[in-house]
Amino acid sequence: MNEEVGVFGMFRDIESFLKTEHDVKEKIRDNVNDLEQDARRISTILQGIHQPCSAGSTTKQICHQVKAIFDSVRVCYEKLSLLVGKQQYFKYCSLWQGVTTRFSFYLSLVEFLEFGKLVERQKVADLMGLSVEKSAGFHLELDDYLCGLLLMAGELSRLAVNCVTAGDFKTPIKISKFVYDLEAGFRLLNLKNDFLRKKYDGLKYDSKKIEQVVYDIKIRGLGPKIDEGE
Amino acid sequence: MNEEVGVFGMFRDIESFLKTEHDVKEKIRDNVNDLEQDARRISTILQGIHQPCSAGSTTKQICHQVKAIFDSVRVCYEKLSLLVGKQQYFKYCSLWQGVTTRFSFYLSLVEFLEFGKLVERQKVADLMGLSVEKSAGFHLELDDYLCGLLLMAGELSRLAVNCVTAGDFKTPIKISKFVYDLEAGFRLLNLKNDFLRKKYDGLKYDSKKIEQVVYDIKIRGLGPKIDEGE
Amino acid sequence: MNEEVGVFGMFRDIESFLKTEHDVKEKIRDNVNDLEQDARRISTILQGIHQPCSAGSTTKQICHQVKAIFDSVRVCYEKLSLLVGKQQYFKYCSLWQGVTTRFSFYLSLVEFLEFGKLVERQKVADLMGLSVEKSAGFHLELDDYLCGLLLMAGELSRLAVNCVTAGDFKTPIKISKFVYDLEAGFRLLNLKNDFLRKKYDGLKYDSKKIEQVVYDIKIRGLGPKIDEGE
Amino acid sequence: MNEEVGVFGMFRDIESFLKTEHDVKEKIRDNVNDLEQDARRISTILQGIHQPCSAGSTTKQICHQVKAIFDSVRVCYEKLSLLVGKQQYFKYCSLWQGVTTRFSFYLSLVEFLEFGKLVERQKVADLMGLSVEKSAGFHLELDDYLCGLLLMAGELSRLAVNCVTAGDFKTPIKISKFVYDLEAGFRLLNLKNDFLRKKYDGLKYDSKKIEQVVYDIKIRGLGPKIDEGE
Amino acid sequence: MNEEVGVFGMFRDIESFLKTEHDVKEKIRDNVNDLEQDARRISTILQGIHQPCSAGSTTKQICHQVKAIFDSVRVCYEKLSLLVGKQQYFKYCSLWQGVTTRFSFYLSLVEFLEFGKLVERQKVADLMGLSVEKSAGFHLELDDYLCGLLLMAGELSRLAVNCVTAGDFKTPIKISKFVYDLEAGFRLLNLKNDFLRKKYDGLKYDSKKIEQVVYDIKIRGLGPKIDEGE
Amino acid sequence: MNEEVGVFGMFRDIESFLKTEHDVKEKIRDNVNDLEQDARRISTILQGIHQPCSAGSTTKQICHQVKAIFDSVRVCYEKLSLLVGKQQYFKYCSLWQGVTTRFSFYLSLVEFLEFGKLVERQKVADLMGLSVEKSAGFHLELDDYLCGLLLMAGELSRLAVNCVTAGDFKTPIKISKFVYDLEAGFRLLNLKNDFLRKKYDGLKYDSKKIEQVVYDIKIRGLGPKIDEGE
Amino acid sequence: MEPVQSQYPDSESRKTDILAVFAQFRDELDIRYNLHEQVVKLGRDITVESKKLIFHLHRNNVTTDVLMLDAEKKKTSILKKFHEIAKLLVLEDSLQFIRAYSPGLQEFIEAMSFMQFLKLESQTATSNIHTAVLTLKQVQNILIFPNPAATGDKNEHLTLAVPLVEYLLGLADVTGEAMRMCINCAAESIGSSDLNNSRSYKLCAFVRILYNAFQVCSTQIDSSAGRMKLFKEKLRTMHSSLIKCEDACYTVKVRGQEIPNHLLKTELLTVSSPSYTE
Amino acid sequence: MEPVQSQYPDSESRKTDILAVFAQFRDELDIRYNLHEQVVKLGRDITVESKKLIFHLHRNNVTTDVLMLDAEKKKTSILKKFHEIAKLLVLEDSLQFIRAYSPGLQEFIEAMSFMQFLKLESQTATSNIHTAVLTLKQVQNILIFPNPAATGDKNEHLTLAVPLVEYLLGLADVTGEAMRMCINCAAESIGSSDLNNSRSYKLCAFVRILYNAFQVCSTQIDSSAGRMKLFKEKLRTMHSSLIKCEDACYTVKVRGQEIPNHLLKTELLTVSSPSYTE
Ligand SMILES: [Mn+2]
Ligand SMILES: [Mn+2]
Repeated sequence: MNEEVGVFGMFRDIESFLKTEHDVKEKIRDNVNDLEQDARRISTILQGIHQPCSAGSTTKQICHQVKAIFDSVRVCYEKLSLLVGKQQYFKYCSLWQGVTTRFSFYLSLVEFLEFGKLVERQKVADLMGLSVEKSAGFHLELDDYLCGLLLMAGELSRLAVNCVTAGDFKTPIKISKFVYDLEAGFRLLNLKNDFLRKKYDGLKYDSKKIEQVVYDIKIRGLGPKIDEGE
Repeated sequence: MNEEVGVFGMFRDIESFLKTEHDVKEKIRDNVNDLEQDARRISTILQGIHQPCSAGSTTKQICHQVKAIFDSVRVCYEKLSLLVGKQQYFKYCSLWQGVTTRFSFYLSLVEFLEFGKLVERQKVADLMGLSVEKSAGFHLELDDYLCGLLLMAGELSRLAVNCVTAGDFKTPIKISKFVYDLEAGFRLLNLKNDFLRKKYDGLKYDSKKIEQVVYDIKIRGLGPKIDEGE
Repeated sequence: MNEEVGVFGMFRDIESFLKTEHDVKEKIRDNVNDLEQDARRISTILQGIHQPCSAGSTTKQICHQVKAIFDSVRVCYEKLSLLVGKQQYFKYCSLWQGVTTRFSFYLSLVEFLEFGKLVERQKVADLMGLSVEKSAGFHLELDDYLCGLLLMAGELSRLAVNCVTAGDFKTPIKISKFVYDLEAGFRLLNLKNDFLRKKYDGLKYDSKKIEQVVYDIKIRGLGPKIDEGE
Repeated sequence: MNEEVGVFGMFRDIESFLKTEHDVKEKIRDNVNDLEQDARRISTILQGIHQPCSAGSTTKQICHQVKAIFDSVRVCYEKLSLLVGKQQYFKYCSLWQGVTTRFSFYLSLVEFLEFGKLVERQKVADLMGLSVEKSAGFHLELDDYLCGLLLMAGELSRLAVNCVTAGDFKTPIKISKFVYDLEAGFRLLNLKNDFLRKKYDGLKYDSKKIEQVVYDIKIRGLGPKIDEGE
Repeated sequence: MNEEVGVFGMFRDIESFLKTEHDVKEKIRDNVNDLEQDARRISTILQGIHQPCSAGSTTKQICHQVKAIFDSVRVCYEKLSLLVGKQQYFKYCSLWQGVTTRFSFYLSLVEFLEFGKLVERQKVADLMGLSVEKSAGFHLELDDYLCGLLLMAGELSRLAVNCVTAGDFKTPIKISKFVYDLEAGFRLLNLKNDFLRKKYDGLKYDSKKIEQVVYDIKIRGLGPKIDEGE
Repeated sequence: MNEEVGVFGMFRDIESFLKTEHDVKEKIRDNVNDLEQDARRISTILQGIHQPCSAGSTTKQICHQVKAIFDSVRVCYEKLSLLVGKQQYFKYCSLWQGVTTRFSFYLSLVEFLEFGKLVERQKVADLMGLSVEKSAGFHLELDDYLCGLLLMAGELSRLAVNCVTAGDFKTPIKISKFVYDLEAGFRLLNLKNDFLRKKYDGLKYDSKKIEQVVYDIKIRGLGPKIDEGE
Repeated sequence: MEPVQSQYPDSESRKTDILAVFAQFRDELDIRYNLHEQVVKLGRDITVESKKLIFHLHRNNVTTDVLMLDAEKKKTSILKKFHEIAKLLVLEDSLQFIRAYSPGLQEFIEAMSFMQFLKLESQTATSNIHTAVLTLKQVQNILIFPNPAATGDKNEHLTLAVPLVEYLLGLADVTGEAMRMCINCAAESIGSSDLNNSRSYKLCAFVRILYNAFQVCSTQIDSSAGRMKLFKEKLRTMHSSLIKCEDACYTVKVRGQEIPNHLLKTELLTVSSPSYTE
Repeated sequence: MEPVQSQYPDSESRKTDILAVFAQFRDELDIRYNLHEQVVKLGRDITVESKKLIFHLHRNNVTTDVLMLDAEKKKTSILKKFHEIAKLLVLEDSLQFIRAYSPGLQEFIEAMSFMQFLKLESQTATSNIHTAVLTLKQVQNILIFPNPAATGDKNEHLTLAVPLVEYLLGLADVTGEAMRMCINCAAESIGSSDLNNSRSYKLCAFVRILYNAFQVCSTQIDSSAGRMKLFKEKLRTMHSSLIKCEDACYTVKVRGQEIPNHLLKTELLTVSSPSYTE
């Protein structure tokens, strides 16, 4: 009956292997849960930009608060990175892809709010404590960065509307120019990823909406005077 | 207008990056197609075991022919391995998982036919030119090996039936014992993978079917006498 | 206002063009309805093979009746062919694909019942009054022929069971050999068509069921004696 | 065993036939990819019409650049036409329908920008190197031409908005008249094609939007004086 | 045992019943097609109300032309009514519901244009040659009448905009008051989550749009003087 | 105005409530994992009944071993019960329903093996340390108990087959009578179209299989002589 | 637009008029929706009771007479609910409310045809089993009720619509019940060594007839895409039921063939005494 | 298998025993299923009546006091149905039957929170509008009923379970109603030239609060895949409602900005007399 022992032994090894793997996954999930907690906090803060000015913090304060939370985010990604190891990034990446995309979106938005420009992938990665190189193992996927940009466009179209409601007619015009360039950039890409492609279709819609806001401002002469500069 | 150039430049880089990635995927697909060609050839040869001995090759010959094709299989996996690189195994593994599982199944079956025992994961990996270690990059996933074993159980239940039809009453009893042990092994595992779990439910069914065959043999007194040994 | 007339004139032309096209489609639909009527009649007749012999016609009579209906089928396809024209076969083929596949299935079954062999695509096409060449315009698509073969395998697995119930132990063994060869043939194909591929998966299941029937016959010694020949 | 050889032989022929067909499809896909590359380039150029005049090229220059790219488009369609052959246009047309529709849209837009009138189907076909006759094999489908017109209407509604933003109050009024006639034309059609019908519903929306723009101009007395002519 | 033959007989009856039903349906569809043709003609005529007065017919002429077509509509409904019979109204009503709704919409619009008031359900039914009583078999469903009113509100919001463009500042104010009353009426209803509810949800947008137009007129002092009455 | 802070406070409470709930669920899952571990151990032991007597333990030993593990099971359920509390049984019961059903199955089987009779619901509950009263909070649901009985029937049909293989012709006949009675019992129930109904639908197959075994024994005169009684 | 010059109604009175008609519309809609709700509730009851009736018919442990007597009682109770629906819809076209009671109607048709089969089965030969199928006409006849508010020679009866499609869908489901019974009978036949006269064969023939008929009818129905999908789904289910029946008959037949090939044939005769088959 | 030697029960008595326990099981199941059916029916009534209450609340053509009085009556009538459910489930854990009345409960929560908002709205500032949200506690308090069969100090009250998830789903839907009202208010504000104090702003703020809160909560719920999908779907709907509200407020604001830029400003003062706004 030696045979039997052999088979059983092998399956016991396999079971302990599966157990280990399962535990790793659980730990990853715990970490991702922490990241999602951070993401929720950031999201709640960022909603403040749509509130009438008087009600909440200034944009500056909001950006500051958001960036402060990224200290905790970086620690989480650090831990995740150790857990996952270089080779297994793509094995588990579906677990954190959603939250990573959202962080990328938050950082793109903050960059625009602070500096009025497109955040670079490197900067997003740095603020999350990640690399942009696949070879580094735990990195910021290009798709997640791009998806973050598209989410930002949606948020900006909402912001353009709410700025007007709050009596700010300058920001929508800034947003319009920014999103125009962003759309031109995306037009260069031959997107195969269905999810991104669908989001990209949304960009056209966002862009049209922002153009409508600028139109409403311009036709009523509400925008900044030309000689005011911007 | 420096800004604009910057944005466009960035998106052009991204597009060329996406293009490269897409090309890699196409090449992987070509390789997987070659593997599938081999798999179909092996499958055709292995069907011979269900035919009455006289009509086709002996089991020994069949096993020999199958193993010969693995020379070509190994070359393919070698190429794939170079294409994919260490870090990206899990990024693309869904592309070859199906065919890898089938090869693992074929090798498990051949091992049983030749030696009447359970093939080891290491041996399967060796014959496919792969490692069993994740750290090696391109490797044989445990799940694929296990799935191969379960596919083998299905084929063995069919073989048990066809052996009886061909008048061979010994093999079904061998199969019965082998699958009994295999099932006992699997029972030790706490399977979380839904696909495997579903296949494992099939094992119970195969096992019952084989028991039925042994029953049919025994109640008709067709089986080998106990003192005949096996 | 010449412009306007121009635009309206163009759209009126377009409307009459659309009308013509729509009428063609309606006529095609009427023809396909007639074909489906024939198909239903054949199907009803062919169900007779599953009935206990005493209850219905003999297999020979059934095959004869089925083939008689194909006179009407050929007339229908003739009409369809004239309607559709050479260039537009693929434009409308989804309309008759279902029924063509079923006719192909019926003819494959009849060929097996009469001569115990695999019907050739040319013969199926001839009996339906079609060509096998795409260049001929209205032809029998390869996929439809193959799909017909797979439908036949399903029907044969049912027939094997019902033959035994009716006390006929020879036919199942014939069926078994026939389907074994059919399966071997299909194994050579690299099916990309998802529909066919799914049906092909069903073939393995049919094949297993037929093997089980032969097994039940053999283990009880019910089959034809070897010296009886077949 | 002659029979068996026959069956296998037949299936081997079928497999080589399937392989050839698959290769044709791959080549078609490559060509369509090239067409899509051209389409993206044109799209980028055409976006220029939404920018304030000073920032980009004049409308005239834009139209010129777009038409230049159609030299490459024609070459691609020429190749496609040879690949597909006369009989198989409808077999594969779903592969290039999307991009063909887009080209048709671009050409309709250019015609309006240049001459303020509706492009004829013949002209679109000519610029793409296609026929308008189905009998010619590779041709411009009526549906694709119509769909292109509807896409143009969407773009024009966006253009009307952006013209006002840029201080051009004449073009929106031109657009309004043009789209009014276009809508009247489409109203004559009894569209059965679900896709076109859905797009046509969009036309009503675009039309309403353009009317709104004209309204905004008129109520503010921003439009051209009546005696100015147009 | 009359029944005996009866059962197979029944299924034969069912088959012939289905055939008859199919023919009836085809005839209904033909009739509905004719109705849709009329509806398109009316729609084309009614578009005239959005054009500047000089360009087309007067409202009076338009209303007259529309009502003239209803002679043909009544004939169609007469035929339909005979085809369908008393008992089967609800069996087939989904086939003509769409077009009936549209006619109801056209008549509501005409009534408003002519008399500035809500058309009565009885009047709509009369003009279409229908009853308002369910017991009469072929009748005008309340839902279809209500849905027609909602479609009218949408058209009126468009009319309000185009009136202003054409320099008519009185009509929008009349529309405003009328739609305000209509909304009050609809607010009395307890709707289900069905098609009508969905259409009703759009009413508030129409209402908002009309109010905007009136507002624009008011703040520019373009409306009728108060002492002018209405 | 305590409420004032209260609402945001409420959402904060909800958040912390959700956090707590999540933790409770995790702990429940851990406990259920332990239960599943026990279930797997029992399952492995119970497989012994299908083996020839000589190879493994006697039935008596097997039953003894199984019941010994229930000491650990009871402890687990005790913990679960404390975790869940009286009020929340139905909130979380889907988490342990699967494993509870399996334990109920094991105990029904053991009762039959030991005493040849139907285990009482109270006894199953007692051995698992549960109540049968819903009012007690943590209890054994009737559905789970019944489902366990149906799982037992499936296992008994397998046992009947394997008994014959091992040369035991008495047990299958006992099983036959027992399952016959069980089926009569189940036939009294008015089931819904739920999980239980689906399982119950399988009972007839088990019953048929057992009857086949008994038949095989009978026609070969292998069963106990009539005068032997049972 | 040039407004038509005419006497526009006075604004206030128009508003009052509109509110008045819409108040009527509201009442009309409320009445219809309430009626719908009431019918839905009765329909649910019918579904539940029909299901119970079907379970009852599977209980062959009581003698058939008693079984049928109880079944008739249950049927009467269900018909009362239908009568209530008919009374509710006396002024309406019941077709307009068919969706409200369609699930109940289908389940009822299933129960009725199963019951009719069981009643006629014993006196009907397998080759004649098609006469045991409940016809559409029979269903329609069951659903005719006296009208309590009948006036003279008109409206003497209340009827409920039974569209062909509902009938077919109800009939389709009876194959599922027949299949269950077919397998149970196969088990019983094997258990009682009564392999040649198994009721399984009759049930299988019944299912085969229904399948063949439904196949022909269902592909001819000119229906909505959703309905079409439902029919295809039913057809698949019926096919798999038929296969299960055929497999059950096959098992019985194959077992029956086992005897002559064994030496123990003679011994069998003593063993398979009636006392054994309980 | 070596059978354990022990006193097997006598065959006949075992059968009788089994039938006896199964008869009990049947009764237990029948009672439960009947209870479920009764609760489902009451739940349907609650859904219908709650929907009517919501429609009623949109009818701002009557004075608010009258409106609220009628609303209270409707609420009382709905609570009676809940009371009936509670009485039916007095011996049961209402959580076990939650699926039977969950749609009604959610619609009721929607109606109640809409009603509460309308009650408090006028006396609450936009910046404080979060105080108008109906809390879970409040819902739970509404669903406490006297127990007619109360014995001494125990069982004095009947309560129905209101799981957090049901509360959130009900609350989510109120954004739809608030959105409808927000757009209606925008239209009214523009119509009455009262652009600065539009109720739209308040309603938009209300929807924004609910959306933000729901977003945070819903992503934390540890639920089944089906439920998760439902939450995501609701979140999408809420987002689109919020966008619609924001767009409505935007329109109001943009219109409000139109005035100063026109020469006609002075003329406006004479035109926008109250008589104009009906
Ligand atoms: Mn049923
Ligand atoms: Mn709602």
